[in-house]
Amino acid sequence: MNTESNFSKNPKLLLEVRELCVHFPIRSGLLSSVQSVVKAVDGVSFEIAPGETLGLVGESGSGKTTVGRALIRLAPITSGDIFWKSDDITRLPESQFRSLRKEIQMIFQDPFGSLNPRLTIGSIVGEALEIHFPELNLKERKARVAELLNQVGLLPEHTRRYPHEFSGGQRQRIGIARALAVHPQLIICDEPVSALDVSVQAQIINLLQDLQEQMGLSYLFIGHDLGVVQHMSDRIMVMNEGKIVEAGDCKSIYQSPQHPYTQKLLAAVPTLA
Amino acid sequence: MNFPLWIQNLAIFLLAASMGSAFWFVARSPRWQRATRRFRNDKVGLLSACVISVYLFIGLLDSVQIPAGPHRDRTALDWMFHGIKRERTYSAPLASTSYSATRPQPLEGRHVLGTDVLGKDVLLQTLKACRTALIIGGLTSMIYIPLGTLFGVLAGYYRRWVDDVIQYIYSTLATIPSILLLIAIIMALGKGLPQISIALGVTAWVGLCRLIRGETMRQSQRAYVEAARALGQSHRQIICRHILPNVMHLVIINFILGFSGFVMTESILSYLGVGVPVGTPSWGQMIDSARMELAREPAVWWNLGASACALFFLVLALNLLGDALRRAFDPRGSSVSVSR
Amino acid sequence: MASYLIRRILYMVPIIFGVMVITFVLFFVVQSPTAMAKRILGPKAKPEAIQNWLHNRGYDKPRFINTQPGATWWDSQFVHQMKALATFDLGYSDATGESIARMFRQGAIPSLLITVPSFIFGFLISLSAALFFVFVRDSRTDLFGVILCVAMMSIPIQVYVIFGQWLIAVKTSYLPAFGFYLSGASTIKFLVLPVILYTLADLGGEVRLYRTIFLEEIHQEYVKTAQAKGVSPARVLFVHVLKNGMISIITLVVASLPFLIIGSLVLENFFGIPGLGNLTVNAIRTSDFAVVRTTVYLGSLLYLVGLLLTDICYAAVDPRIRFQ
Amino acid sequence: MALRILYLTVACALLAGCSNNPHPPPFREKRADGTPWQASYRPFPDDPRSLDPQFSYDTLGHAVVSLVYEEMLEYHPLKTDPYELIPCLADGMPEPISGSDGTLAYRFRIKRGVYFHDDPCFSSGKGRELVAADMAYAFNRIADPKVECPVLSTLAEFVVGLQERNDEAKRTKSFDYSKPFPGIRVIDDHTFDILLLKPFPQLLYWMAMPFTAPVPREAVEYYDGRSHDGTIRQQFKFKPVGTGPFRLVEWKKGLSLRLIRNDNYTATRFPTEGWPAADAARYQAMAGKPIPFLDEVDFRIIRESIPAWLLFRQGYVEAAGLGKDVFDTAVSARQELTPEYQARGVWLYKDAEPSTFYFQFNMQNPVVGKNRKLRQAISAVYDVDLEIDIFMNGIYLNAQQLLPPGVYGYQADFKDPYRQHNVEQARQLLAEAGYPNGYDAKTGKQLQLTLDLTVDDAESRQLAEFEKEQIEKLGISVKVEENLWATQQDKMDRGNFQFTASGWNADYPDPENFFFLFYGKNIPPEGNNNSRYANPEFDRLFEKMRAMENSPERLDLIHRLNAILTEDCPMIPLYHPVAFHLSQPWAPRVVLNPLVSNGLKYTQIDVAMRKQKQVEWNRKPMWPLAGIAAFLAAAGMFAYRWSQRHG
Amino acid sequence: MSLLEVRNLRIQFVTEEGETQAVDDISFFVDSGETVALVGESGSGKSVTALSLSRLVPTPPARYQGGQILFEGKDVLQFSKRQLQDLRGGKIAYVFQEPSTSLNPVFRVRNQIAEAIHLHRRDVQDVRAEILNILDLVGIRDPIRAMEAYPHQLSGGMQQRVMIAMALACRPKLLVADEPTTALDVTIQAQILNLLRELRKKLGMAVLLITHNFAIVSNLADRVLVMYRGKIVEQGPTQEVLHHPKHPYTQALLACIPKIGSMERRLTTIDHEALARMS
Repeated sequence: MNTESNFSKNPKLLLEVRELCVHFPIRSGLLSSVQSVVKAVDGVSFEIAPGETLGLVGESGSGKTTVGRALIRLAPITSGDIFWKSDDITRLPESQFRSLRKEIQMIFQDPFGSLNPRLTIGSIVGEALEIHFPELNLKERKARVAELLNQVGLLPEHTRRYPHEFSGGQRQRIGIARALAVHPQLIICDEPVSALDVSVQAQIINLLQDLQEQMGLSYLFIGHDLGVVQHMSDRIMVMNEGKIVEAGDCKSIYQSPQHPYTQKLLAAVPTLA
Repeated sequence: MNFPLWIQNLAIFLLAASMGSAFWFVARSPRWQRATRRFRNDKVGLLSACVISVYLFIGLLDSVQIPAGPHRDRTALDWMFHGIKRERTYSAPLASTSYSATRPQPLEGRHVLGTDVLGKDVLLQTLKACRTALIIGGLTSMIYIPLGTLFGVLAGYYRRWVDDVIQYIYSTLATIPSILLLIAIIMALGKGLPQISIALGVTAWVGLCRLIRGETMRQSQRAYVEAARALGQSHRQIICRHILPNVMHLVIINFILGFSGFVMTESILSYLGVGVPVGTPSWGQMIDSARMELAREPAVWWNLGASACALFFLVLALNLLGDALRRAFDPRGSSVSVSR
Repeated sequence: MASYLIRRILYMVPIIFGVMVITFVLFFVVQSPTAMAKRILGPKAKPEAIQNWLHNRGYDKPRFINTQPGATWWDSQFVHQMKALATFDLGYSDATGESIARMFRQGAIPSLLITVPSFIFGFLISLSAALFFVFVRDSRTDLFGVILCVAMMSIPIQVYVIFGQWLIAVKTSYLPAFGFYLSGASTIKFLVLPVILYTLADLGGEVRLYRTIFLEEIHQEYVKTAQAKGVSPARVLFVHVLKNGMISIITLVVASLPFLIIGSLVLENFFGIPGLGNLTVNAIRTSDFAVVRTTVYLGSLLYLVGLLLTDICYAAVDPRIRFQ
Repeated sequence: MALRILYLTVACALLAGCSNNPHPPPFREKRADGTPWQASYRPFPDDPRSLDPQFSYDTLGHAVVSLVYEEMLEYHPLKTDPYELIPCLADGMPEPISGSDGTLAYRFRIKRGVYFHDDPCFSSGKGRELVAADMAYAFNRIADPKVECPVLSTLAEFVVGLQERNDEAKRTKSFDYSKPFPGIRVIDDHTFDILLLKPFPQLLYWMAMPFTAPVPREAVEYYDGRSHDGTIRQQFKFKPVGTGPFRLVEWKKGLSLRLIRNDNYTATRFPTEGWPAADAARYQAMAGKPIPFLDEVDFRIIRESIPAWLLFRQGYVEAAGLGKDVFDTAVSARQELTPEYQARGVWLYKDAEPSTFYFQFNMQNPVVGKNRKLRQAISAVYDVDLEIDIFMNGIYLNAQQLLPPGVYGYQADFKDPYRQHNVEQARQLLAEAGYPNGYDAKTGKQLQLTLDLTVDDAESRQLAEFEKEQIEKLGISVKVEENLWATQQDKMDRGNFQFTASGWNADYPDPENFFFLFYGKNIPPEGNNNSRYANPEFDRLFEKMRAMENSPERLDLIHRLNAILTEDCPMIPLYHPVAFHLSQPWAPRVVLNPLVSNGLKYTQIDVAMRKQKQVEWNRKPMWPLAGIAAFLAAAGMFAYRWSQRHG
Repeated sequence: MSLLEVRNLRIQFVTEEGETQAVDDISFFVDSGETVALVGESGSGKSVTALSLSRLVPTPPARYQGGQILFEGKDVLQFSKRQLQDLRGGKIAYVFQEPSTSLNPVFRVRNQIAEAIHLHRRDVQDVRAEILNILDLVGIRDPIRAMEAYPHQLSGGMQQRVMIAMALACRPKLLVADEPTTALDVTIQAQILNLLRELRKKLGMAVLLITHNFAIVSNLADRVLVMYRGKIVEQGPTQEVLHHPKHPYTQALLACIPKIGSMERRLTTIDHEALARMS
């Protein structure tokens, strides 16, 4: 695996992950002790350079989503190190980690669940601004929200509507606007299009790519659809049972998969004959 | 309560106004518009809401104080009934003599629903009992709703030891059969409306807490909570902005259904001799007295009739309203507007 | 399974402790044992007699921790009370001085005679009615049924009892209006009316609950599968939905089984049935704290037994849990 | 399927329960001689707390104790004016003896041939003969702190040895029953003297109360509630063994107490004189006959008043009190039976009880205790007649004094000047008390009083509301504090109340038994002076009156005591209860004296008549059954057609 | 005569939110032994169409407004309840999307398959052997164990095989597979698709495959129906539709799928408004 040789801190890298492990203890009841451990992520290492898209493919249960969640502390890290621009952020206290949340953002899979049904689009997007740009006044904030919505292809009048009034694709755009609000440098895209219809999927993928070009974003693109992931990514990692089984640039993976699992995966994908 | 009249009335008015505006706000708020729209199509629910408003209005009337001579106040409801005289003892509905097979005496006036043992107009007593029921329900709700919601959200959101501690407290309380716990607390605290409310509150928060805990767990697993975390919102903000609004509908339904439960429980407590204090009109006590009255020959049925009906319609309306609200808030969204 | 049960039982220990603390606080701290002494010795008892009584029973000891010189710290009311409850030493009634354990043993049978038949009839009737309403769901009959159920729930049990007693026992003399004795088949005549009324009073709520559970099931995917197989609507309801719904229902019902022994507070008293419910009401009326306290404690234990039964039952009826 | 089972069960139940008779069958159908077994069913309001004669001090306990145990003396069952004591276990009335050293004593002779009930506690299983030593044992028990005799302190003041033995036992923490009781001088097996410390004419009354009933030592020691040879014996207080006309054979808690005739009973016979002339024929037939007439007494515990009345209407119990709910049904305005009940042949009895109910002020309370005018004002404003009218069917006697009628010293024509329901006078008094219109003249605040009551059912709640409203007519505000029984007692004892409702039922018909409630030395914890009334003048007169035999001089003292109470108003007399009771036509009552609690030993019933009336009064209409059948048929039809359509 | 012919079928949904035309005047046919794919995005009405074939769409909220569903020449919309029950499972069998919820959790696999056999094939003597036979047919390696198992004890792929076995148990003329692989992982998906292909060959029944994935269609179907907003916008032999789509929607749909190995940076998107204007 090519990351093994890269153990020194590389100042050019945006994110560097080393031997990341996320283990969930299975525990039930008040008195019972830890029964067993699920190794959701088991020694994963990778790095992301600025402006790069790293794809992460795997079947359900392979731990790919947990990797993304662990990066922004939505999942507890058992061991390993995470460097953000050469700084070790693994054990940063939450208060300091908060400023990092401005730089790493996440887009979620479920366009229906990821938006609070009781908040307007304006407040969903504005929320991020309130936290990270408290210096903005109400008017500026509104202007910024309108700008963001515009950026993701929504109309300014949508600010006062509620999530249930939008289609899946539009909701995913809202989710993207929310992530963009804080000017992040890395966005973790957790299966952002797998719940969408093909036609909408294409729009969102295009939008993500446009944004990357405009703003120089980096993506960690997580997905199970090989076609979509390879379309988005510069490099790809294949994950199975918590481990990276193969990593490399798109072409090499598709054209000459090394690991049997990758081969099996590729063979299984139906193609237009 | 020795506050000047105007302060009491102002307080009542403010309470009513805030309730009304809260209701108006909820009905108008686009956050609830889907539920509101569904509710508006629900005839049973609307009818129940109307019935409940009538009860609320009567309770309100009985809370507004009107000065009546030196050192003497009475409520607006009393004032409306001031033409109706006090009798010596029982009289049948619309009878012209007192209720006695052997010594009927002429009455001071006519009583639509007759009079009770102390000669009080049963209709007035029944109406006055609305206020007692509303106070018990309202006071209890003021105790148990904040308690149950807060603990439920905390347990469901923070999990781990917070959850363990809260779960322990409520499992212990839930373990004691609620009616016995109620009685034990009232026996310990003594009789009185606040005491009953405290006892009811202590027993009622458990159910709400369990419900809210479960829903909070469900909600906090949903991606929007994660998104908020990813944005760097503090736990307090997440609870206030995201969790609470999304469990509020359960609180409202629980409040409505709980209310009817309290009104029913009061009647059982009165039967067990730990009900509201002497001199406080209540349906439970009227029903309880009716046991002896029905055995009279001929039976005194109007006291039971009036109180049981008044209780029945309030509880029925509350239950149906609770059902209607549950339908309105149901995320699955029923396609047909009858039942479910 | 065995280790699971043992864990469940261990989990109950702190809860039982909590219950014991609550009962102690409510009945010893808030209500002093002096009141109990008065109760037994009568209003005319002398202070020495009361002191004597308290001393005999250890109620003159310090509440929680014994700080008296020369005494061990645990020699307190709290510890002794905990010990008594934990060893099922239920003590004696404040009002009559009778052994509470004996009172409870005697009261259990009449209570069960009322509650068990009511439970069985109630369960069968409400199950049938709920299935019927689900079968005709979304119709006028269903709407009517739901409102009827809610209406039945909204009538306090006393009203049922007053009316039933008046109609059946007083107006028609079919059945004894009151009384109870145990003697084979003729005991039935005392049970009929209470059983009917008890069943009736709970019916509305149960039908509604069961109906909700079945409706929940009928929206599951497997129902569509069954329909697509060509299973008739009746069979879908009475085989597929019923069996799934029964899992929820049985576990609900099993949790309430231990409470059958407590009987009904209101009914037993009205009909003079010497069950535990009657015992409790009487204890409340006469402020017999010892009996009320014991009822609270035993009630809690029964609840915990119910929980345990529920767990076992869940495992027994739901293959998803059985084969975990 | 479920429904079918239900229908079947209901049908079975209806068949099984074709009788609505709630009683278990009697012990026997016929007597040994073939005449009908006389079993009498009596409603009983609750379980007695104890049947230990030296402990029991409530009406329920006494109702049973006095059938099982007997005392040296008893009241004449028929004579009430005045009440008369007659010998029971004693052979003739006791003779007072004045000793040479000035001590006083009474000499009792015990009837020969009086035996205790046959019981396993006696070695032979046969009852032993009653001897004087049993009386000494009974007094030893009174002195024993473990027995907790409630009247110990009263008796200890007069009877030699009680106090010493009690003190000694407390000191040594055990009671030595082997030592003879010093207050009883046993002359021979059938003669003994009771030695007194000071004159105590009331002793004779005490000798007619269960506390002094002889108890076999064997029974007390045998029944200890512990396990012997694997079987648990009951406690003595639940297993009485006496000399009385009945034996307790079964006690099902909360259900029934069953007593069976004591076949060895010989102590007393039916009185031969004292009945009213009007009823002579009936009494003449029984005069001098051996008693008891009944074979079985079945006390049915019915805690609620309604079922008791229902059972009476159906003919299943022999007697009923007339509660206010049913009063109008059975009694007309002229206080006679209504035609319906006359037709039934029911007997009506009016029993004036030697009791007084009153409001009681806490004289140590700074507000009501120190303000006589305020107390008088409350007295004047209260409409007792209305209360009697609403709650007591207008039959209770409006009380003007502490003493009830029938007690020596009662003044029939006495009127309490402050107790005439005069609102004007009450307002005047209130103003003089410093609270014009109910408001404190100094602070301008409304006067608020607290009335402590025990409220546990609907009736007591209604009554409490009435009392509150009556007093509030003064313009003051009354807060009713509802207490549990124990709390109320506690407040009484600690003096932690303002005023409360209370009552006293005569232990014996002597004014001493009422006035002692306000005797300064009886302030709790010493005695029952819950008012905490302390008036040296009253106390002096009371002490003097107490030691006197009835005489005009004593009467004068009683009137003076009454006048003091009236003026000082530590209590407001309300009423003397009068109870209306009904008896079934087959069970007329015999006893006329309300102080007699063992009246059942004189009673007999007509079993054949009862059987006939029970059938007559319990006819079952057929229409509801037909209705149910029609409904079931309709439901079945519907179900069938429905299943056809949806099959 | 076609096995199934749908003529001018219109189905409307009536909800509080208003009325929606789920199926808007569609006509198509399926011949015996033929595999027809019904392709469309979510909300296009393809599932409703599939369910309506044996009138499984609940009424209300749905309403059949008109048209005919002719199965072997008889109009299903006119069927009695009894006829419908014979049709369902016996002639038209279904496989649904989510096997974990579509199987009844409290019955053993054996019972669930046996129920179908009892309902439609009274003549079968040895039900157990028949079940084993079918389970073997759908490629379950240990049929005896699987037969006695409860659904939750099986993996997702096995569950879907059981679903298929249950559908096949009565030898239906038409198998309607409603997104049979969507809920499964890619590798399992491939297995199930292979299984379907083999079964069709072996049993010679007609298959109506509902899917949103063109890739699946290309491997499996003889003909393709493309559905868009309740209408069938294009139909024809698979290869022709895939390679020479006529309708702009089909064209756009095919174009917007990211293809493995393709170096195209931007994907084509569908202009729904333009499509709406056209139709």
